[in-house]
Amino acid sequence: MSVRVQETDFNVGEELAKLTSDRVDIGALVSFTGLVRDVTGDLEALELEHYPAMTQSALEKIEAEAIARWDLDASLIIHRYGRLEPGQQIMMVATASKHRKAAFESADFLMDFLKSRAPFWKKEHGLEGAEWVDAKEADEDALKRW
Amino acid sequence: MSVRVQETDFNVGEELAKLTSDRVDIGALVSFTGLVRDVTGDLEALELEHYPAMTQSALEKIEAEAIARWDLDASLIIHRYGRLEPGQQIMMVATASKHRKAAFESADFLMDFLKSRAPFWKKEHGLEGAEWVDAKEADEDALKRW
Amino acid sequence: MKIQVVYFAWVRERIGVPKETVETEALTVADLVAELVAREERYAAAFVDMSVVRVALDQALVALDTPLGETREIAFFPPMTGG
Amino acid sequence: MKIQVVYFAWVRERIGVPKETVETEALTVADLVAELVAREERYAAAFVDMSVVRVALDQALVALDTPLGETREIAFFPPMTGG
Repeated sequence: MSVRVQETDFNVGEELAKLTSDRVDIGALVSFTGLVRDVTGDLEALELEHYPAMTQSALEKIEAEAIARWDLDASLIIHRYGRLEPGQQIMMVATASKHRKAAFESADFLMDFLKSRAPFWKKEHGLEGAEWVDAKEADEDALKRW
Repeated sequence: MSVRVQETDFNVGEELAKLTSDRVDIGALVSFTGLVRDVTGDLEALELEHYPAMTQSALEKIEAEAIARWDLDASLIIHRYGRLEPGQQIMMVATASKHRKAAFESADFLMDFLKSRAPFWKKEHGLEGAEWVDAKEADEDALKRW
Repeated sequence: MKIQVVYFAWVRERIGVPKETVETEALTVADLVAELVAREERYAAAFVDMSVVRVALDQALVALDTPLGETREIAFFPPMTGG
Repeated sequence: MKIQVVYFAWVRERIGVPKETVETEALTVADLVAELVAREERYAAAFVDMSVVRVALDQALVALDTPLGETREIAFFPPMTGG
């Protein structure tokens, strides 16, 4: 059960190994990794701004909500900020449970809430200039599933 | 897009890194890892029997169905057989897509079909003897979601 | 005709062998099962409840009333527990 | 009262500073927004469409009609795009 907000990269494999090491009670481990995608072919970098005073506690609230809803044996949220290049990792979540359904649903839930409730803003720097990424209505709608 | 049936262990982190390396078109990567869980505290080993002539093609069929249904940029299924101890990895799936919804749904789909349509059988070896793991009705029902 | 028959998990354990060649004139999977059950007690023990036995003809899952046709290999096993 | 005001993303860019201390008698978030909009054009540019501006009082998201109360820090920013 931990949340990390950092500028540096992370290693998904090492993080997952740490979550399950020396444990025999975890049957299912789900991870999601978000990567910088170059949609138009002219993306130079993605700049992630955040609200430092709020970010950690916002992520912890989202994680606590997942822990309250599902029987989780472990969970992790890592979210980066700063300047990221195409192909680089933006964030990851991982959830571990006895059963696959709880692990899948809780990871999906974490992602839906991170998208619209974690105080991050993305700016795309391209050859033609820079532009803030608009929030998608579908992302806000996705929260109603839960 | 690959399927591996093997007795040896695998490294989730390395597998995920391979799926996304040198690519800038992947925005979302989901992985599921299944681990040997010691429910009762007396499990010595889980024995996984399979139907070698059928296993590879059955997994490929399931993967092909996922690729037909979702816009995937990469996918991977690894399933082990043989004798595994508590805490060890049994199998993994990974799916990569432009969007998180496709990555989550397709990984969830792969798992539901692997559970009930991949020719593996689990036998639990405990202090009190050995017993075949019964298929759960819920696993068969889960297929109807898709 | 001669057909290769393979068994897995507890079906294999009850029958006592992982595979065997069977000489049969059975037209369908169900016919073959009835024929084996009539032959020896160990087949009857394995096939006592066919609702928990799955069948594959040449590595493809089929229903009990499926004709054997040109099948080279038939497999009997419990519901699968992969993943 | 004095309140710390912080801005993020394009709200910050339009207003031109990441934070400032504002002296106000506004009772609610909406009152404060109206006051700022009336002060200078750059606030009007940032707050022209409040349906795309989110507000947090002391790091908790709130609605526009929320009373400022004892708030020390108010934040204005676009809909979040995390993940």
